[in-house]
Amino acid sequence: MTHKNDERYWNIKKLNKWFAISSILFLLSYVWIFYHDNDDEFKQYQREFRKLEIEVSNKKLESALSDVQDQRVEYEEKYNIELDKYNSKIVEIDSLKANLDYTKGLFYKANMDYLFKKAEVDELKYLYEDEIVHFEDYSHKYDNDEDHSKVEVHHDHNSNSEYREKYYESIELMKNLKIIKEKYELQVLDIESTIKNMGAELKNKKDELNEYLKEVNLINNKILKLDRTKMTFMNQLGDLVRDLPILDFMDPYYKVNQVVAHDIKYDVNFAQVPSVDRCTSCHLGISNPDYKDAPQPFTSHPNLDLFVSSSSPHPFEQYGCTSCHSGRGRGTGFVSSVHMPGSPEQKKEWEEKYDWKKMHHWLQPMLPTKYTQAGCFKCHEADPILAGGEKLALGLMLIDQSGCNNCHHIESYQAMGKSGPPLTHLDEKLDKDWVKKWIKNPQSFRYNTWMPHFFDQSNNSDEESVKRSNATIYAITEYLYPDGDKENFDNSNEFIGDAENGQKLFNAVGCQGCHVIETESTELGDVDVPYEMYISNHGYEPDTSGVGYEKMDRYTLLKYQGPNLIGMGSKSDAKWIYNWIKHPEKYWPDTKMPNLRLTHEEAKDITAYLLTFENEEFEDEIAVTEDREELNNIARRWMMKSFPKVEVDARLSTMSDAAIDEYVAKKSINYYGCYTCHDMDGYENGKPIGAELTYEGSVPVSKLDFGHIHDIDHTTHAWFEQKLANPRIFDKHKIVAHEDKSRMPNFYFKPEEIEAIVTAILGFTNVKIADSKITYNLVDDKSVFEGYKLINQYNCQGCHVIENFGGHMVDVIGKIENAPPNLNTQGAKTQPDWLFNFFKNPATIRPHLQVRMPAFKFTDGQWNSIIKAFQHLDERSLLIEDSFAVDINSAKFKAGAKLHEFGACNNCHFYGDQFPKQTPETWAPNLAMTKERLRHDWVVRWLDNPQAIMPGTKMPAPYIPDSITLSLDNALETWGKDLMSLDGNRQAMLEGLTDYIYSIEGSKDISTLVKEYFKINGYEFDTDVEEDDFEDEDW
Amino acid sequence: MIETLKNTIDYLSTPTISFTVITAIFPFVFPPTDWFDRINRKLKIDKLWTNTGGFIQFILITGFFVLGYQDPNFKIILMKGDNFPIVLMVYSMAFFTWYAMKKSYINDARLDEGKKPMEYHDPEDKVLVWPDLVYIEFICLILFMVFLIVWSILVPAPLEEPANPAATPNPSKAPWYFLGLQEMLVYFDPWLAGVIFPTLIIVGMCAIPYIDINKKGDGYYSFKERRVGYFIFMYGWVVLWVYLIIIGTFFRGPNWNFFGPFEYWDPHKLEVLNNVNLSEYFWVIGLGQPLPSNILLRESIGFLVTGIYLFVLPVLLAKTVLKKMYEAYGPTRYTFLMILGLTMLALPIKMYLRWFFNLKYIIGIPEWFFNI
Amino acid sequence: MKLTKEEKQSLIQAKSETDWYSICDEIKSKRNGIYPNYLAREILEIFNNKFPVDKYKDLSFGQIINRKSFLNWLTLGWLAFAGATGGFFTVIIRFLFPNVLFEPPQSFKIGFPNDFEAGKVDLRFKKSHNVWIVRDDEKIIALSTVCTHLGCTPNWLEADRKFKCPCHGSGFRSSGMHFEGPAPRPLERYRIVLSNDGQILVDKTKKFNYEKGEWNRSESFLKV
Amino acid sequence: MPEDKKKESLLEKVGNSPVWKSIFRSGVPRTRRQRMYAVLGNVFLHLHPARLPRHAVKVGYTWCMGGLSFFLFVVLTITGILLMFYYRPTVEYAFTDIIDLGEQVPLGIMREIHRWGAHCMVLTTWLHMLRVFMTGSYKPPREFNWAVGVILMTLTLLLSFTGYLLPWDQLAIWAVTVGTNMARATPFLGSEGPGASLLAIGDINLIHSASDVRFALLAGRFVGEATLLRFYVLHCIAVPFIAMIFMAVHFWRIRKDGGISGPL
Repeated sequence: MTHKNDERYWNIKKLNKWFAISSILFLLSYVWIFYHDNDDEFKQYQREFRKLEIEVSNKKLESALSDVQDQRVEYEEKYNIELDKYNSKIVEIDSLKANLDYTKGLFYKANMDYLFKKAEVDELKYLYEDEIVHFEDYSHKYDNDEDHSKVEVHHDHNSNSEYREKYYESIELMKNLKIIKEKYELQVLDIESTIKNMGAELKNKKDELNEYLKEVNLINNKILKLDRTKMTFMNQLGDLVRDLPILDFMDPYYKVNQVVAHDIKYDVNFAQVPSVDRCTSCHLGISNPDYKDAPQPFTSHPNLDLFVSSSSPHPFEQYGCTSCHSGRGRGTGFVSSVHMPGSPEQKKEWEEKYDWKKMHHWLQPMLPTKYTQAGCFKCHEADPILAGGEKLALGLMLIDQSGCNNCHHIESYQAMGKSGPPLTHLDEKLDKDWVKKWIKNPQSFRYNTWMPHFFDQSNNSDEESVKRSNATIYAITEYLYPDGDKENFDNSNEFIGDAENGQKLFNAVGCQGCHVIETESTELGDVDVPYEMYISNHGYEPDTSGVGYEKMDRYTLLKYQGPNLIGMGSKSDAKWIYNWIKHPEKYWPDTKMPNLRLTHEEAKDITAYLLTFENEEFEDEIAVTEDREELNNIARRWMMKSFPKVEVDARLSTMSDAAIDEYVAKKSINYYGCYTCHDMDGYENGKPIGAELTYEGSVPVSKLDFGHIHDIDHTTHAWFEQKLANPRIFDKHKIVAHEDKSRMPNFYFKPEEIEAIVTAILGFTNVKIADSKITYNLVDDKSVFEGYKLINQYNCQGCHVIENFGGHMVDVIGKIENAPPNLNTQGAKTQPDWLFNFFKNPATIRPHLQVRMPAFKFTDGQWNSIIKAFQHLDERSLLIEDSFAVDINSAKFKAGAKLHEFGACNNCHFYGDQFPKQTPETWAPNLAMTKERLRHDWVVRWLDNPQAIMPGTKMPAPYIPDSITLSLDNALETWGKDLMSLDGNRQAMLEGLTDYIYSIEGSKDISTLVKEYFKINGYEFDTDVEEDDFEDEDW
Repeated sequence: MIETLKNTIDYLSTPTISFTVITAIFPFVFPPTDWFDRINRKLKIDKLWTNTGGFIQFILITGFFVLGYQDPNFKIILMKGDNFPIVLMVYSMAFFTWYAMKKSYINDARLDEGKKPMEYHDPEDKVLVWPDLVYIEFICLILFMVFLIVWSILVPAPLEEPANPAATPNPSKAPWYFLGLQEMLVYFDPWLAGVIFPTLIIVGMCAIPYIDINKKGDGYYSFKERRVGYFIFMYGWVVLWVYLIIIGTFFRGPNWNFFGPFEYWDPHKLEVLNNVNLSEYFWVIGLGQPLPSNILLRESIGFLVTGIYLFVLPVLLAKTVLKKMYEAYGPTRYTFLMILGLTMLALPIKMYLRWFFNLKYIIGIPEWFFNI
Repeated sequence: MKLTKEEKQSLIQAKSETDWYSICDEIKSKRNGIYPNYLAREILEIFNNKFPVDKYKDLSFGQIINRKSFLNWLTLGWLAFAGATGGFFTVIIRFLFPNVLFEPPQSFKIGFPNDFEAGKVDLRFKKSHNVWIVRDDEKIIALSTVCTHLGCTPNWLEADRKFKCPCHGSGFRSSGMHFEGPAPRPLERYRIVLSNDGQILVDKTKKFNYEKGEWNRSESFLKV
Repeated sequence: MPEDKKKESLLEKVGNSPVWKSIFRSGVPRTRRQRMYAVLGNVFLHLHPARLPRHAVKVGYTWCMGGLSFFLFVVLTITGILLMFYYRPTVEYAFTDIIDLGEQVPLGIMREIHRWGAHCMVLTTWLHMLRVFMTGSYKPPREFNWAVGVILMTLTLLLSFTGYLLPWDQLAIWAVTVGTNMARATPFLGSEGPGASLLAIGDINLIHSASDVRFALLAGRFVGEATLLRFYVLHCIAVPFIAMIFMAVHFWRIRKDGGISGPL
């Protein structure tokens, strides 16, 4: 009843309880909010890193302490002695100090007086000036009126001036005050310097001690800031408080580190915003080499010379991290920064360790470590030779070599022409049967051919498809022979010489710069790349576990520029081979094969040698034959795609068998895109048939068709890997018409090749970078890049070492001195003018070399761009240089002449038409050529240390006397006064020697001489080679 | 075993089946007439609204979600941050429907016994707002805030890729509360599903108090006194709104194709979409003629059907079956009710026409953007 | 009209609150519903005497009545709620202080000591970082470009070898020492140290003021 | 009474102090009168009447959904204001600002509270409506207030919808694109709506993609920078303002229509 009377409903005690409980929960939820806001992952790492930092600093301190162990006491003693001395004078000093204080007081007063007066003067000055101005205004006014009488009153304004007198008076006073002030000032300075002098020695010793202990003190200070146990109590407290939740906005120790890279843009589709990288919130040791061996995430960057550090070309402040590595730079956790595992094992490890899962909805996940080099491409797309970018470079080279960019347009990496030979006049070279067998399975003829395999793949190896394939091959082959089969195989003696000699020539003249003749199981390196992808169960497959497995890298690739020449005997006839090696451009005008200018005999011999290689297995295979029914069937199916049945019937009925064959062939050629790699009649304007890959690295994974394959990672790189390992895999379990099947052929890439190509593809992104960061924009003369490209495309590095890479010929030739010259420092070495002429018309430089520089069909522009590329590599200007003038009267020159005497250069070097003293095997370039050919500063460097520039060169460094030698008694006699006048300056002496060499005159071109010499004497140093006629002047 | 269960659920959740089943069961669950009510009680469906029934509902829903969580495909959908409110919606809708119905049944029993409903109290016997109401409101808000904070801490708000007008995600969905409308778009042209229907929904909802002339059941839960009202409202609410949202969220995958909850969202899945207009049915299939070139003639049959449905049918009904109602409502209210009711009914009708006859448009004049 | 005696009596004798109100209503109706303030005060006084406060203990919201059990549920509830409210305001205040700034970095590298010529004032970092780098015979210092008077940016006049503030004419030596004009103290110096890679690092978060005697501190200048 | 005064606790002292009384007029609400006055004298509490029918204080009857909806509106306003400190409605920064709310902004959880609170508000308004229907509370004299409630629910959806765009991610842009595409089909006023082609003067089309309802909504032919700004303004100012007006009407009408419904 009371309840009712109170107009109540609830039991208030119960409500109180409810209220209390809910309020407590409410409070707890706030506590949780703050906890949640402070449990960031990076703080955990920063705590760990702090421990590590203390550890490392302590170790450093230890070593620093042991470093100073020896003399520390000594320094301290010295200091203490001085301190004692100082203390003994302390009474005097104290009195001086007291005096100083007193004088300072006087000075202060005097200075104040002076300043006050000065202020007064300034004011009076202003007032006085103002007065003058007004007076003048006034007088001008009357001037104009030409009423002089009135002006006169004001004419001498000085007499009437209100301020003039005051001003000058004040100045006088101020001057006096200034003198007083300065007096005291001098006194102060005097006393101060006295005191300073008395303490100077002490300070000196103290500085010395500090200097000696600098390292120790530095580390000590650091530790004091880091190690809480070593702090004062208040600092400990402060250190604790600064990172408390809520209070951590004032001066937190644990905080997000970030860099805003203004030149690296993150694309939000409507706009580009500077990228923000917070990676260093966890990767705390990234720029500090002390943490080289620290565990992740504290490890320092493995290549600090190139990256991160502020003196490297890619300082962290400008580039951040995601510019190369991609990923979600704003993330502050392991998952939220979208780390990507490189392998299933790593994925598993991460899942356990970091609770890793892929963060969807981020378009640029971090590149797995093995693909990091993909990041280089977006800025360095123009430099194909990129130190540290080996994998990317290999990938790009493979794309070129395999002709990926023939079928797939890549705007940023375009094909330089068709990668396969022309098929326009095949009847000169091959017969139909061979072609049919080849198309059906190129790898059965040449296991490592660049020609990919279209047939017998996982989506077309069923019975029906094979039947269809055979008919298609038949039709294509027939189409390729509009004028009928190759008629006769001309293996007459006219084209066949001595095979044995051919072999020697093959090894000697330089064929092996680009070609090998290797059957499949040569014993080469071990394999450590497991093949974990779906691979094609049909056709050829490189056996990664086999003994003969050769791992592919950029260097190995050099020798596969041209085809592996096995089985030539089963392929074509002597006539064709002879003509081909004699004049490759006649059969294939765009070929990259240079003309070696072989003589008739040489060509014959090499032809004979090549014909000795046969492939019986291939010969025994049976070529596909005509299958009328299937051909009609194929034609009908294609037609049905575009025409109604009635029309198809009508059309077919009017078509002859040949017409049907042609129709099938054309459809198939279009379908497979044969014309993208080969020149073919009727397809001059054919377009690439594959998907454009220009931005493939940025393609969202949802745009890639995984088909029914669910057990590979759902990432772009996994898809690329799988596609390259088995191009037809995504048709698996799909029901697809023959005409719609995926058709990318199988290149039978090796795992490491796949990795490299995927790296390159991942590099083809649409990420925007400011122009100032793209290397292409940093070079004024863009033809440099054309040069680089030519050097790459034409495999110059197959024979020459350029930028410390290449020169694979050495492996074949054996002796480094017999190999084509090392072209390191070429840009600094030769004069562009000379080099250009040499390219156009190679003259003999190294008389002892048998290997010859072939003639490339380059235009002048192309040659120039190659020269520019060389110069760019050595950071030389691109101008044509003036010839170098030598002062033959200078002491330097005379000293050089003296040195030259001792050097006995003429033992090996030609001096114009003057032959060297020694035998041909040590013959070296004509020194009369030097002036035109070489750059002065390079020659100086070269003479200083030839081995440094060209390792393995036979050139000995000339003897240059050092200062000790020159201080010997008989030095003047031995070396002459000119040399002595250089005071043992090595540089000057080298310059003098160079100057002398530059003065050597004589015939520039000695090719004929040398040729004649060998004609008479033969290659006496190389008994294997018999008489050769040196018609050409190219070696 | 579980696989069979999953497959069964996948199969049953197909719109054709699930919608039919729900629609068919609905009058038995919320019986609008005595006949349905009798069956309802015979089948003990009314036990659904007891504590046991509520518990079973809870177990079933939870069981479904637990099962779903175990399934890799459904887990992906379930774990999307923005789908969490829908789980919350399923639970809260089920709970509050159950709770309201439970109270209604209790009240109904009391009314049968001649008692006043539970909510009734002596009008003189009032309660002061301070502290009783203020206090419980206060507690309620605090608890709710706790819930919201905990939810916010546990579930991060979703954020996808930066907006990109060039890349349409598949499927691209409206916010969950509009998914009912988006689902309607499958069956109707945008001007109907996106403009006319929403407008009519809002207008119709506003009009409820003016249409419902049943004076009873004001201020207390009661089913018996407002059977038809409950039935229509619950059908529109639960089936045509909430159910469609659930479909739209959980069962609509790439290309707006239907996927069972435990099915993989395969972007390649294809469904037959051979839709035919009524005009084609009439002229081409029925009469074996080409379509007339005159648009109005071509669509005359559609106009006829629509006209009959919208204008003749109400008149006929008013004269026959709904005579009493017409008299009670008067012409204006009756017309209004008919327009709203027929429009609402049009949705299931069109759905069935689509499913069983592949009917695309009753009136199809794409030339004028006028399709029904 | 004030209360009559009877009315007063009946009010005092009212048995319960309900009773009380009916009497009140009666009084009100007697006066034709007019219920002036003085009347209300009178009635209230009687009411307060009649129903002393204690009678309503533990009945109402917002009341801590029982002194014995100060720590009851209600107290607990209010304390917790007050805590949560504090939490709420803390959230708002903390929210106002961002963890990360997008301003240009406060510490930055400016190059190697040899990049700076003795006796020269380097103006390169004035615009980007608001700092002058001054090198004399024995040290390098980093001076703030903010005039200590009213915060204008002085100009370096090479001919006069002084910083002159355009706003009010304060003058500073290249050491930062003020010598003319209204500036109350010398320019501030920033922390300047050598970083690991040998470059000079200027850190603007740490200032050294002459008047506090900080110009002698180790990191206020860089010895060369 | 002097005895009582001795017993006066600290809290009572506070309660009787002139300051307290000047703020809360009625003093500590103890007596019936004071309790009523506590409600009537408080601007927030006087949404309620002083006395209520007994069933109205039971959560079982009201579900408290209306109150929660209003409470959520307040929560969303507060968190929304806070979020505006760290959010810029431009295409450059909208998205990255949202990332940073999750990554580094102190108490970036505001975004979660705001987003989930918004979803909750949609649900609570629906449930409120469900309750009102189930208890027949829309019946006379409350018809109009039901209509106001329906409008408020629509506004709630609009608030949520306009806010959906602001993170400027794929979810946002496409949900809004899908959502606003329908406006294109508005009869007569949408460029692809029936009858729009009739609104032409000679060859001049009056309704096209840059002059229809959808354009008015998006400030462009497609969702872009202008849309972001427009939705931002709608979300932060326009719609809340309208909603507040309707809320005032709604609450006012509850009282004017006889307070909470109940059986007679």
